[in-house]
Amino acid sequence: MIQSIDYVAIAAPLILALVAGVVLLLDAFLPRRTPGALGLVTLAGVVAAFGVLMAQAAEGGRRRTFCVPDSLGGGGCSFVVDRFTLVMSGLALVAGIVIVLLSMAELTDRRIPAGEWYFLLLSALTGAVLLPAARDLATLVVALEVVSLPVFALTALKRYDGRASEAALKLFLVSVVSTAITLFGVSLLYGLTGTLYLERLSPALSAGSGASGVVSVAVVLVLAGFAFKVAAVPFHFWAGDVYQGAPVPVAALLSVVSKAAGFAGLILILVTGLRDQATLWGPVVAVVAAATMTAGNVLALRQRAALRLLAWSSVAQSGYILAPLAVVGGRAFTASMSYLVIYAAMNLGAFAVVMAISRTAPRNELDDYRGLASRRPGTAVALGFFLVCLAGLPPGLAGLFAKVVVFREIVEGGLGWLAVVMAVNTVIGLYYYIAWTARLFAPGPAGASRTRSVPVTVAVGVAVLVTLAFSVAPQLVLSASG
Amino acid sequence: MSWIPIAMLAVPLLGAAVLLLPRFAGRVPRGYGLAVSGVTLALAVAMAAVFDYGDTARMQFQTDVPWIPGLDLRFHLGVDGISLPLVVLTALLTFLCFVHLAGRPQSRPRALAFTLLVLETGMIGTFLALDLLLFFVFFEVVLVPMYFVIAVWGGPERRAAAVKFILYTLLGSAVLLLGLLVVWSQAGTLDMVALARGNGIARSTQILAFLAIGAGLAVKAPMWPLHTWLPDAHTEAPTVGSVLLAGVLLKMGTYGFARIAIPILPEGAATVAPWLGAFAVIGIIYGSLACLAQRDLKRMIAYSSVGHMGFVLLGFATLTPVGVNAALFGNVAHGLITGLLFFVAGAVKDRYGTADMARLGGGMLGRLPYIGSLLTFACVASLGLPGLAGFWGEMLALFGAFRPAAELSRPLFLTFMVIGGIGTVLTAAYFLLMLSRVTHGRPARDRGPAVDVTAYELAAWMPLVLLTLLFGLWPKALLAITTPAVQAILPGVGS
Amino acid sequence: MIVLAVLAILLPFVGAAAGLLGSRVPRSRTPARTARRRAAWFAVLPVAISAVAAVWLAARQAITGDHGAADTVAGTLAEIETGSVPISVGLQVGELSALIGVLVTVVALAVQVYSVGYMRDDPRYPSYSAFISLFTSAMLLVVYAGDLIVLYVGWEIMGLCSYLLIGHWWEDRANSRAAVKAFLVTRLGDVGFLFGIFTLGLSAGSFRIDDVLAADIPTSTLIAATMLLLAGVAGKSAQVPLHTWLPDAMAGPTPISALIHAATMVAAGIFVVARLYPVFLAAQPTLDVLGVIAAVGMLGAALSALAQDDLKRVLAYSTISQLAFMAAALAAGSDHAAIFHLVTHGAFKALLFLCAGVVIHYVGSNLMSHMGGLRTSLPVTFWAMTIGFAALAGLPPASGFFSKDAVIAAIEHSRSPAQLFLYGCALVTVGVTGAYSARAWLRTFFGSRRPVPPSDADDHGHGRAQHEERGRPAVPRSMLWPVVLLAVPALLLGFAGVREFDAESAAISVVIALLGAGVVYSLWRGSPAQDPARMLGPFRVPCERAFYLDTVYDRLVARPVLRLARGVVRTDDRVVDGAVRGSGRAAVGLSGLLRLAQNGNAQLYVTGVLAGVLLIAVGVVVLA
Amino acid sequence: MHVVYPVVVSALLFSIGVYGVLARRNAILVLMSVELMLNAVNLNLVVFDIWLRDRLHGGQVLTLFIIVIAAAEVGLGLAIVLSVFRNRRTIDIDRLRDLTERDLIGPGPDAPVGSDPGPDGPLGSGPDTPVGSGPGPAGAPPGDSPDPGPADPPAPGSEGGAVLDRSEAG
Repeated sequence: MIQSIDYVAIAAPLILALVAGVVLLLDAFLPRRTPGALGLVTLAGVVAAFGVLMAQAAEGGRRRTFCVPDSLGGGGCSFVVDRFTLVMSGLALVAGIVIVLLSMAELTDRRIPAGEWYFLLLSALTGAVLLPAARDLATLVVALEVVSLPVFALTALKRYDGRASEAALKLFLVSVVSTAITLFGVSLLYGLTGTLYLERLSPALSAGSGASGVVSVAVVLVLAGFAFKVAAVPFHFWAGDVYQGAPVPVAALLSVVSKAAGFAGLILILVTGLRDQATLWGPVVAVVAAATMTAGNVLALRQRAALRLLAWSSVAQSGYILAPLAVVGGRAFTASMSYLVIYAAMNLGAFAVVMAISRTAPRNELDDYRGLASRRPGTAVALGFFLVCLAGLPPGLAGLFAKVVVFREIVEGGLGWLAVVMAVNTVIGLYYYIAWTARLFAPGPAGASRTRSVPVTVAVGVAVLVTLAFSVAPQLVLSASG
Repeated sequence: MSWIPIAMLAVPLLGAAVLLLPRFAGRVPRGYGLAVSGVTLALAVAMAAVFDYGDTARMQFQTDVPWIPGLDLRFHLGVDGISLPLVVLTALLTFLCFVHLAGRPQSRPRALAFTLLVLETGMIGTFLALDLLLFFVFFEVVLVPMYFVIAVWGGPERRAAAVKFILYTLLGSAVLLLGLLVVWSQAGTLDMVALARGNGIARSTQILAFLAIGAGLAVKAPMWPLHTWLPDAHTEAPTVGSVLLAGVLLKMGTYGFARIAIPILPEGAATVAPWLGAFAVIGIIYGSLACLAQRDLKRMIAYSSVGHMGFVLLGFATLTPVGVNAALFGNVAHGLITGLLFFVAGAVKDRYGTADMARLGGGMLGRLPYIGSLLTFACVASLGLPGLAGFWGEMLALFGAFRPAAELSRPLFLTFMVIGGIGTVLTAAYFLLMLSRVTHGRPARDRGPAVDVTAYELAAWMPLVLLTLLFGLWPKALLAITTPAVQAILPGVGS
Repeated sequence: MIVLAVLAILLPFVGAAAGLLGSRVPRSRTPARTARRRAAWFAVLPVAISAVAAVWLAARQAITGDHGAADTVAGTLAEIETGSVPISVGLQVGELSALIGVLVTVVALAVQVYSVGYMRDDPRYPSYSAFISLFTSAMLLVVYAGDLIVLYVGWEIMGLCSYLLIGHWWEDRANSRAAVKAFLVTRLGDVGFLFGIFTLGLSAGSFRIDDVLAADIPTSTLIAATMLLLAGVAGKSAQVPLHTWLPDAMAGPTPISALIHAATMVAAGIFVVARLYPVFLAAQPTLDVLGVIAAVGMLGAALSALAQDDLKRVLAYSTISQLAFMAAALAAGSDHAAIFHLVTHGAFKALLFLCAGVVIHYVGSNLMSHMGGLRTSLPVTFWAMTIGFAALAGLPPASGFFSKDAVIAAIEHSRSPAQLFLYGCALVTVGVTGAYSARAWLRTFFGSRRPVPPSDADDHGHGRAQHEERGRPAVPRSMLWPVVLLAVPALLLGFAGVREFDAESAAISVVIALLGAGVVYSLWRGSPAQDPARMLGPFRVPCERAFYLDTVYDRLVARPVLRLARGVVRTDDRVVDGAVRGSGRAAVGLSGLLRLAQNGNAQLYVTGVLAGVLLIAVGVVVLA
Repeated sequence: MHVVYPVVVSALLFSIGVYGVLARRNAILVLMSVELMLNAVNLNLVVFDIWLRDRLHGGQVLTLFIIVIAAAEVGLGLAIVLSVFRNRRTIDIDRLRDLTERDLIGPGPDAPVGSDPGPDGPLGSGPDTPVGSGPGPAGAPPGDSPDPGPADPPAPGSEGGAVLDRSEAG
């Protein structure tokens, strides 16, 4: 049985995978170990993949491949490129560009093996690009693992640092348990429906007379792995420890790329796969969203370490992103996508600045940011902007509009209580964001700033530009995801 | 498409942006903020000059371009008789704040000028916006700058006060947003002008939306019992912060009632109005009583704002043209008078090093005769003496309560009116007692001579004094602008 | 013609502004003397012109009034839309207004001239005279107002001026307190007054006085409106129960007592009732209430006056008592008598106060126990004050005799249900008035001189004595001229009402007044050094303390309010703000709770994950 | 054979895995328990595939993938465990508690603006009650201490590479 494969459709993940291999080879065979060169190759690969995506977007048409031949009943395709795929993959790739830039700064001390690093990074990106295109459970699960496994390794790659290893182990344990739960759910779903294709799941479940209890359990279990990725309650425990222990670029990867992949999977399963079971999962998602945003914000409230704070804040932001998914029916999930895209921009910006600071202050506590405005005004203003964006206040209009979009969907969906919970959470969130921002502009020690890292500066610049663009014209995001 | 409103927003914003340029690092020209806000004020005055007073109910100087189609958000600006006075007031107060700063430079002048200019953009934008979401955006713009004004240039307890301010008001804003979104989801448009013409929202939804919007605005106003952020913020804020906070920021809340809550949700307003009125009069009495027992001058003025805003809210609650007129008049008057009060209180604090009445001692009229006299003037104006601006807002609000809109219970509002009347006596009581304590008596002997009012201070205060007199003696100057507009937003009500 | 009225109002206003702002310009280079002289010109000249204008208006009234037609001058500057009943900014000068206008301007002029001398050494003379000008302007606004709201504006500004002037010597805390009290008590009444205006205005659909008088308003509404107005009247005209501020207000400079707290401002209440008299006539219950208030007030105040030692307080209580007479006349249905008494009272009470001012200025103390035997050293004052006391006691041929007779006659002929009570009180009051007049007259001018203890001079002389040489200062001419000038109308004004003279009631009242005076005289003859007030026996102390009303108010109003205020502050901190802070603490507490789970143990995390999944799954199965 | 029996077996297997994950302190044993859970899934998939007579044999295909995933996970997991052991000389997961909330509670309250001491509450002035993570094991150092293990020289790339190669093979 020979299938024709649409290589244009799978070009982006393909390029990433190939470049990953190339990087590994280069690392092995190049005479001098030049992390910079490897970084540039990686960057080129990611940019190329992004270019492919842009081309596909410009072309506009849907592409599908790995379809079931008509001789076997037809109907399902495993790999589909549509607007959703393009947005989510594009998000992962742009985030990838920033993360590669951050990595270039991280890898300067040569204690981390650069070849492996970039290889793993590219692998994770491959998974993240693949995942939104997946339309059957097997591909979805494999893509999810392709995102996850390299991240464990990346976290542990600072082999000399016990904290990194510890973080990796924690991440790994929670992840594999979640994956196991998801797989168990997948097996149950398969048993209930007899298919792995998302599009067929919902009709099959509706048609099947199977016990509703089993269906419910299966749905809940399936969501586990993705909930782990987005760090939703009760899968959020790992976030603080892992973000703190992992290298900053990996934390950024976890908070953006990995999270985007998780949300892509969630949206695919919920909106495509379990479309007609919305009454079943809607309330669950709503409760989880409320719990997630509350837990994240409350935990972030008294943090003193920048990365931990960002960890819990990104948990809280996950809650906001989850909230529209709880709305039954309609296209509320586009609000989640919009929020995710804007969130990615501002959160990456924050991580980029944190990366810049971590080079001078390894402990990276909030007090290290005191007086940043007088030492490095540009960086301070940028971080202030990102934090205010995350808080959702002007001048961070991007964050504000993102929240408005989400609020709108919730209100229109009739989930008033969730809107109120989210409103309260916005306030709690503001507390720690503004406290951090205030530190930036407080009088502080006037130490000389060390030499700046060009890649980090570029990364911050990219994030600022993108976030500003989203602030002035959020329509960019809204029309792309809507 | 009119360029004036856009220019009014662009000038301070660009002015702030220019300050970000590295060449301004460390040294900012002294008159910079003054110049930028002066240009803005000139634009505001020009707008007021060109404004067609024959048709104040119509939106003038309209600009309407789509901004975010995905959110249905349009960049829709415009001015009518309701917003024009507030726009001019905002521009004026900001300008006067810069005049004040020119005479009394603060630390980090560049940052302060930047913050104040951004603040001005937000404040003016709030009064110009004719799109619900745009209004909300501008409404939010002021939060962060004001936070920094308090947190960086404030008093010893500034941090807690600033945090309380921003969290509390953000909570209000978030609730407000929910209400706006309910309106949007039900009516399908964000355009205030269109919404005010009638929108067919069901009564129960209107009540819900009014509650949410009202609560959000009430935090900003502030209405009892949502006021506790205000005294702390005022006490700790620097003079310019207090002036803008009292003079403009509080007005954004009450303006929202006139612009959004009442015209767009008339049935909701009619249902909730008795409660609004009740909270308003409780606020009047409560604020006055709280003032009576205050020890800190600035804190007392802050609580007096609670009382005065109670009158404004009472005016709105009557849902009559005269009541809404009263509220709008009260808004402007309170902005002028309380702005002046905070200027003077700040000057007192600068000279005595404290605003604690017990430590101020007495005899200010002997030690600082001009400042003492101006304090007396401001207090007398604030307690609602006829002939000064504060009177008309209070009087008309009570008059509105005397005969509220037909759908409201008259006995209830008569009760409100009587309580409000007692409130005016209490208001007079605390102001006069404060004056008696602070300005009268013999000055403590151990204090050396102090610098009385400076030229900069006079320049910053005199416009407020003159306008207070003008609007007090000739209320028509304001009422003629607001009345047609108010009658337009309350169709079929009143005589 | 209306221009004259406008001019009369605006000139003092401009004068006030000029006096406040202009007398010390430029600030650094103007010596105090120059400032004083300038301020004196700013003060006297506009009021003089106003007086001329007022007299002109009145004269024209008198002439055209004879022709019967068009006897009011009116003009409206603008209509102010409020969204409901419009406010018409307009003036209207009728017969009554013209008359009172003359009274106001003449007394004000006299006081301004008098003050030039009296306040010779006061460094704050410019502001003082400016406030008097402002007051004159405001009072004229009340008098000439054609619209109730305009009237109210003037009404309140008068209150402010009263506050500022009572508190003129603010170094002394007692003055400050008196000023605050005066403002607050009148303000309390004014709230009712404002509500009364609302009632009238809304019922008539207009705030214009003419429209209100012409409107057909239901009686019940009228009763409510007039009762409310009465509150303001009681406050301003110092009637029971809102009279307590007036005696304290004597803390102000004596000319102020003469101008504001005797002749003009306190008469405003009576004036307003007279101005709106048709409305009051249609509301008989209100007039009855007014009658009872007046009856209680006149007698109580007269008794209090009898027991006071402070000369100015005697005059203050007598003012309350006399104002009650006017109110009684109004209650009895005769606004003519009331206004007649108002005018004569304005003249003779101003005279009395100015004379008292001379005496106080001379002696350096307010207390009669420090005076005595001044007949020889202050002859002009003695004669002028004799005229004043005669008028006060209602002895012929002084003006008070005629006006008081008119009032008594009006009460006698009234058909009010409270008539008998009122009449009885009035007659007793006449007797008591005679008594306290005689007492004050005798104690001040006769007998032997009593020295002033030095400390008392400081306390009661309000600092003026410090500027003087020890000893008797000379009385400046500018103080005597107004005294002489006012003595003329105080003596002769009564003959204007001779046409309505009622001989029978006049005889009765003169007899009673003489009786009262005689008792005092006989007591005084018995022992000139002792106070004749001892005849009150055990009642003396209650009378002197004005029947403890101040204490009652303090206990019932002031202290509870202050206690309440402290309670509110506590509540605000603990409950209202406590809830806010509590929610903050709750969030922090929750944070601590959630952090317990973040103890770094991966196994706990996994347990949490599994437990969470189990919980959700069970929840979904059970609830779905 | 009725489908219930193998499904029950698989559920039991999964439960045993869960128990192992929860009960075992040793990281390797935990890894093995996870393997048990994955195998329960595999069993399920295969059984359902047969039972449903799936023409596409989705279940079996997925099973193959899961086997590969499991292998990769184990490989990677062991590498991480090794790394942990090198750094910490222990693989008891409940003793790996360097990263926790507790070390973040400093002696003083936060003070973002100025150096003024202010209590740390979001809405005002609540007293800052430090909430620890309970009575943790005494061994856990409160601060960001240097690694307790011997200073680890930069490992030669080959070793890491080897580990990673295996993971990549999955």
